[in-house]
Amino acid sequence: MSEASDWRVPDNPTSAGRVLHATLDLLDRQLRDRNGKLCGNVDDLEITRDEETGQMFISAILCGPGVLAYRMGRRRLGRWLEEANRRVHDTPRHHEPFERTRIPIELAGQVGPTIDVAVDIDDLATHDMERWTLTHVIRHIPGSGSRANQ
Amino acid sequence: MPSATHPRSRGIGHVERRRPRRAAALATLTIVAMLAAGCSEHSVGPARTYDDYERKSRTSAEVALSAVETVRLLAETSTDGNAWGAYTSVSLSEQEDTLAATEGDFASIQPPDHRSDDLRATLLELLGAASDHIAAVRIEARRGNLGSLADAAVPLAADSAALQQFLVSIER
Amino acid sequence: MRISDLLEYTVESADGQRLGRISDVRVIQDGPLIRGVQSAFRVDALIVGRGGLAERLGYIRGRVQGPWMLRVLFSRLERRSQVIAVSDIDHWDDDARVIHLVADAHRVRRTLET
Amino acid sequence: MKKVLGVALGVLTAIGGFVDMGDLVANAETGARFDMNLAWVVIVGVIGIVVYAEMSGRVAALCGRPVFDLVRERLGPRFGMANLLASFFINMLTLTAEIAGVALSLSLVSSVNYLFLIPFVAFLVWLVCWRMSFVMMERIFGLLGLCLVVFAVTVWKIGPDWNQLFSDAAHPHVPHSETVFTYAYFGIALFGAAMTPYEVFFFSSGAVEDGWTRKDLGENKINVLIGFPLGAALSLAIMASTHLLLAPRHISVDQLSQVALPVASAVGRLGLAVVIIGIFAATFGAALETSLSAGYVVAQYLGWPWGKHSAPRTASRFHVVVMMSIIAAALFGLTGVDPVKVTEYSIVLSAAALPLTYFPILVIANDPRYVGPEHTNGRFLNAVASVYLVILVLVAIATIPLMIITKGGS
Repeated sequence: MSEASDWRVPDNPTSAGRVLHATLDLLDRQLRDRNGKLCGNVDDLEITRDEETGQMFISAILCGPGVLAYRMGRRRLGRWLEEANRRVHDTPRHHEPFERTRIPIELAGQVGPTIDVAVDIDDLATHDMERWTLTHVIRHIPGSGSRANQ
Repeated sequence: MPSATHPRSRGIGHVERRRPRRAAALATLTIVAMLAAGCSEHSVGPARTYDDYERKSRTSAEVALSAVETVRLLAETSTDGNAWGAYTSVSLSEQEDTLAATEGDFASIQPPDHRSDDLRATLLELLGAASDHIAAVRIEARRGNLGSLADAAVPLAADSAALQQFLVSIER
Repeated sequence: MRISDLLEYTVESADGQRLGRISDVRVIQDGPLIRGVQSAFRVDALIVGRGGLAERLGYIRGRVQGPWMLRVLFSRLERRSQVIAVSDIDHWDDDARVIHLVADAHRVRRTLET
Repeated sequence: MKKVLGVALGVLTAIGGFVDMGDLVANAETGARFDMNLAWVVIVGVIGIVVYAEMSGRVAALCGRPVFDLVRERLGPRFGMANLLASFFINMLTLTAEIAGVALSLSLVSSVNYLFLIPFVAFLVWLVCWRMSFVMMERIFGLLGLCLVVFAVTVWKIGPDWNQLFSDAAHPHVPHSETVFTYAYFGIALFGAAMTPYEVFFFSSGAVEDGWTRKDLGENKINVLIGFPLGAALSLAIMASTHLLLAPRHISVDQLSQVALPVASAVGRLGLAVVIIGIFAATFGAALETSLSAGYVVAQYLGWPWGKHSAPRTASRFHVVVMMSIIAAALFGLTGVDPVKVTEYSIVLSAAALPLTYFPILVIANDPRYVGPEHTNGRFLNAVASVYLVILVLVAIATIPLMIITKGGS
């Protein structure tokens, strides 16, 4: 195989779209909810494979307890954590049509140093512990509700 | 139709790479253990040879000399009215404790031979004298007699000279 | 499937030659983000081989230029990786976690200069 | 005019905030033990922190991402986690040392045993983290830290032969009574004290909290370029004071109170008062920075809401981590560990962990997608930063073996 004929797959794709590399541009990015609140990182990505055409798409951003453990090779621990969190906390408030550790990719906005997602932080599993520490610890300490003295 | 393939439907026993993790854990444990050993008081190992014992006695003498000289400087400073009571008495106690710890540590090292016995006797005598004299300064300071600390510290000059001479003698 | 699962697959050519593990995927973001339309983030190629670290740090296709020392180091590393078009995949062996390519698959060696 | 005042205030804060327990201990110890033979390390260290702090400030201003966020992004979750564990652990040691330092400085005016003061100090540190605004906290302790200028006054009062002093510092050698290993070990301690990683965690997170933008880049540069070197000059004054007054008397520094002794001796009662206020402010300020850093690194790695700009209610997990860290550090301090030893280990281990933190900063400061094509590092800056990266790696490799060989510098 000659070197020249190798170039059938252009390294610079012909389509006009933006080129992203999943590990560089998407994984581990900071997520912000629709109000600009920090709501976790991109812990993993869901890939959907079309068995007939062979095409693949990124279909969702995954984040929340257990997802990172799964990605780091702790498969069983990760699944257990996800399941446990689902059982303990799964009380959807707004009946959003998505799982609480799964943000459908179409809800993602511009990909930059942060990724904005059109969801409410309260609907994400990443926020469960935050709420727990708030109601069980922080709220009981005087001065938790106001801004620091200027 | 596109279909999401679920990881669960393909139960694959994959190989986890554990080796680096274990190495990292081991390294961490080592560091923590070393710190635990280091942060608790200066550990004194056994001395197997005379040279070893001599080195340990030098370290002890150096610490003692530092304590004696610190107390002399403190006494001088206080007498000149350059420090207040709390500072002086807290600092004196610290030096007294340091010297006591050094004395105790050194006394507990088993001398390996008869030559070491002489070294041990000489140094312990010096350390004992220094301890007594530092205690005298501390007592005076606690009584609030800051102005007379320099007088109380006079005997320490001899201790300092003796310790320096000791250090020179084992240098040879 | 999660991308962390995909990154555990190795790629083999039709004649059984092992090309390496998948270290990254290249994604084309084309078309508007419309609810229900999944083509927005299309996986267009697999990056195979040991260039993963260079990828993650951004030393790809000259995006991150400096410092010189790191660029030289990582572009060398990056050159050891290959780009494989998704369209060149023949079939997936999900039990052994191997992706088999079609017979006339064409691979591109990555270079920083292009 | 107001702008100038703001900049001046920033610089003064940077000077006062530069010195912490690690710098106090490391400089006083080496001055008494190695004379001025390790002064060059302080200079090398401060250039390093200037270079990397400027980069982290610029990145924070231009893309709003603090350092530990980038650590995970660039090193990946595994190395990121390793860095998190190492940094958090070292940060806890530093926090313990700072809290003990505050307690020790208070014991020198109250003659209460410092162990009794630790719970009180820990509570105070938490209270400030909980209630005081970021800017106010930085200003108060930074400006009070300027009291440490009294070390420079001390050196001037002693009236040394200046030519001799500078020539000693310019012609370093290993003293006869020391080995190459102890020399290197204390060199690393000084280096680690100057370049402690929590400084960039705090610096970059602070820049994000203060809402820095492109407009603040100039101020960032001035703060770092003027403030840090002057802070380092204070460190050198500490070193010179113990070199001039304690070394000739064969005094080695193993208590915090001894650091103040040259000042009392040369400047007198007022000097002693000023230096103790300075030590109090420097250690208290650093205790705040390290306890917040504990929260910053964990929250930024995991993507939690963080920061003390808004009410604690909006960043509850962050505040829980800060609180738990303070409690843990206080408990560790209460076990009676030697505060000076804890300080030594914290700065030496900091030196070992430096590359993990500084490497991602260097990469991001070169990435146009983060800082924009016109604000990536220049050639000269990159050359300097690369040299430092190599130094950091070498130091990291040498640290643990040296620690074992010298038995922790004894």
